[in-house]
This record gives sequence, C-alpha cells and structure tokens, in this order.
Amino acid sequence: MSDNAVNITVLLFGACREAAGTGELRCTLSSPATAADAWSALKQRIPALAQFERTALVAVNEEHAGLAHPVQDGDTVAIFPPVSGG
Amino acid sequence: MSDNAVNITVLLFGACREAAGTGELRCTLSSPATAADAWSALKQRIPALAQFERTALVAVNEEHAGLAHPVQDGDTVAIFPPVSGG
Amino acid sequence: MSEDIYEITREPINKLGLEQRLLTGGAGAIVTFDGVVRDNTKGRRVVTLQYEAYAPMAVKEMRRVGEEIHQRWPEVERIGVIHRFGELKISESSVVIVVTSPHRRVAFEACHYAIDRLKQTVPIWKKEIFEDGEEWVEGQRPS
Amino acid sequence: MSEDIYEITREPINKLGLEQRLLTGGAGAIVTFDGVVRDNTKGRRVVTLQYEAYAPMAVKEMRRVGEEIHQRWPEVERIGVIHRFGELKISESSVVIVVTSPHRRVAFEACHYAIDRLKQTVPIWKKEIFEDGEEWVEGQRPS
Repeated sequence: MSDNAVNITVLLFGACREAAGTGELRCTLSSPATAADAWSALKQRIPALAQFERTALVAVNEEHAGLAHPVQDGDTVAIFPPVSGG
Repeated sequence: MSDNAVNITVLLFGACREAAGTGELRCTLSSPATAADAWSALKQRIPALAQFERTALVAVNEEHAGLAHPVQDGDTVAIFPPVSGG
Repeated sequence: MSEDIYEITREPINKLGLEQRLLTGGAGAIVTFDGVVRDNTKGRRVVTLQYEAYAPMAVKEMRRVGEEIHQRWPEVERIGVIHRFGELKISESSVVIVVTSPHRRVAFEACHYAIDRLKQTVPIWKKEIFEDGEEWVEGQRPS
Repeated sequence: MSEDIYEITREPINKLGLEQRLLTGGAGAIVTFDGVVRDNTKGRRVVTLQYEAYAPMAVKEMRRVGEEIHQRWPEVERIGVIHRFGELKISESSVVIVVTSPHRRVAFEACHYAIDRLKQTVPIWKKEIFEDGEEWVEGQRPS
C-alpha cells in the first residue's frame, strides 16, 4: 500500500445497488481524492452505474456530500438514488 | 293543560348546571314561545342563572339555536356556557 | 361516509382500536390527534380534569364536523372521533381524532381542522381540579 | 433532547409503545403520523413494498430533522421517529412519527414538517412490487 493510496469502502443502495449487483465494494484511489474520483473509479469498474451519474447522491462517512468533498484513506463513500422513504 | 301551554324540558350543563344545582327541569311557557321565553322563565325560577345571560348558549332539540328560535310543546331546550371540550 | 366513527364514552379511549377500525387499503396516511390531560395550566398544578358532555348532541355535532371535512377534502378516506367524559388523570386522553387519506397533506389538514372545530361546536365542558381549588375552563363564545 | 427516539427496525412498529415512551406530564397534544402501505399507486395494484435503508446514516439524519424541529418550535416536548425496512404488506406501517407539545398547533406543524423533511434527507428507498412487475419509487433530487 503506497503512501498516497486512499483505500475506501463504497456502499451502494436502492436501484444503484441493484444495477451493480452488489451493495459493498473496496476501491483504491490516489491521494488527494474527492467523491468525484470515487465515482469515476466506480463507473469504470461497473459500467451499469453510469446511468445514475446525473441523479445519484453521495454521502461520505454517513453525511450528505458534494462531488468535491475530499475522501481520505479509510472513508466510507455511499452512492444512492434520491431518497424515497416514508 | 291549556291549549296554548308549551311544556318543555330544560337541560343545564357545566357552570350553568352547577350554579342551578340541577341539570334538568320542566318548564311551562305560553304559546307561541321562543328560546328567549324559556330563558326568562328559567331566570325567574333560578336567579343564580342570571350571571350567564350574556354568555350562555342555547340548543333546541340538540341543535344550536338563537334566542329567537321557536320552542314547541315537548321540545328540549339546553342552556350551557361556551363549549370547552377537547 | 357511514364507516366514520363518532363516539362519546366514559371508558379510556382505545386509540389503536379506533385506528384499526378505520383503516382501508386505500389509506397511505393516518394522522392522529390525541388530546391528553396536561399537568399544569399556566404553571398552576392540575390534579384531574372533569369532563361533562351533552352526549347525544355532542355526537351529532361531531358527525357534522366530519361531514364538513368530507366536503372540504374529498380525498379523505375515514374520520374517527372519540371524546371521553368523567374524571381524567394526568396524561389520560380526553379526545382522539383519526383521519386517513391516500396522501399525507390532506390528512394533516383535516385532522387539525377537526380538533379546532370540535372545540368550537361540540357541547362538552371541562373543569380543572387544582391542588387548591377548581375552575371551569372558559370556552370562546362563537362570534 | 436526549429523550427523543430515532430508530430503524425490521420488526413491525410499536406505535402505542412509542407514544407511551414519549409521554410527559407537560404534554397536552400528541400528533402522530403513520405512513402505511397503500394498495395502489395511481390505480395500479400494489402487492408489497420493499424498503431498503442505509441504517446508521438514516438514524443520524432522523436525529438531525429532530434537532431542526426543536430549534424551530421550542415548545415541542418530545419527538419520536421509527422507520421500518424490509418487505411490508398492504396497511402495514412503514414510518411512524410522534410529536408531543403542551398545545396542539405546534405538534401538528412539527409532525408535518418531520415527515416532509424525512422524505427529503433520510436515506431510505422503496420499491413497489406490483402484480405484473416492480419499480423503484423515484425520489426528488434536492435542489
């Protein structure tokens, strides 16, 4: 594991999880990394997720976050469609 | 019982009942009679009710009614303070 | 709207039972108002509340409020109102109002309207029993 | 506001229990919103609803909604929110929100606000299972 490796856990929910066929995976990014970088890496690995690029939301460590949000080693990045609970 | 006797039942509730010391009495008015006549007769009989004259409400046969509402033989006239349920 | 429920009772109100009696497959939202006896009025300690009702007229007036609601919010599915009378302890329910509808906004609006109207037109009176005295709660004379 | 309750559960929601856990002597009004599974969506027959939650974040976001409410309506006494996940049948409760306060208006407003906000920010998703297919319910992207 190099000094600038950012190892993250990615969680997927709802239609994103279903399209990906999994709800959780690990991903390694280069430092400094943002939520946008996590998205890019994810799309490359799972092309089926590209359809959600314009609508999906991101959370970093269980907090809603924008694409510019920094992502650090050990972080959990969740990607999901707009919420529809209730 | 003369032809023009209007026999009614008077019901009292809340503070009116308490001031009168009773919740129900009979009253005879002369025809044609209104709710106002029932009130007059009642005040004469129970002076303690006079304090409610400006605030009390009237119902004739279980319907809210104004003082001009006609009262007929066999009717039930209820007199009570503004409601405060809930 | 014959499946609506309007009752006056001396017994504790079965709130969950009322909701279940009103529930239909078309309902997506149930909004319930539960009026409970508060332990104080403007800081003065309340011991119990005594409710008195002109029962047959109260049920008629409750039904009338329900009719107004169905006219004003046709989307409402069911309405249930149960008002208790007699002596009530702190935290006991004096009135429970349940409104069901497919969507939530209408259920909130109609339920709020129901309790506001009930307090204006339904012939029920309450007396607060304090540690050091008692007092009839003054209602508003309709204008 | 440590006595508020925010939970995510796979089990049926104990609505009456939630209300009882929240009840204090200062409460005069309990307003409860109960979201139940409707038997149709725009006329299309629903068989079941599947709810999926990002549980730890959902509880955090529910708590955040509660904090907003206490700030906006300081009179509110207690807030309770329980959201269920997993597979739900028609008329089962997916979410129950309880707000207590001394007087009714605040309880109505805060409870209505709570469910509106929950549907915007709390990470939970639902899929409708119809007789002839299934579909994720589309949420609104926050603007």
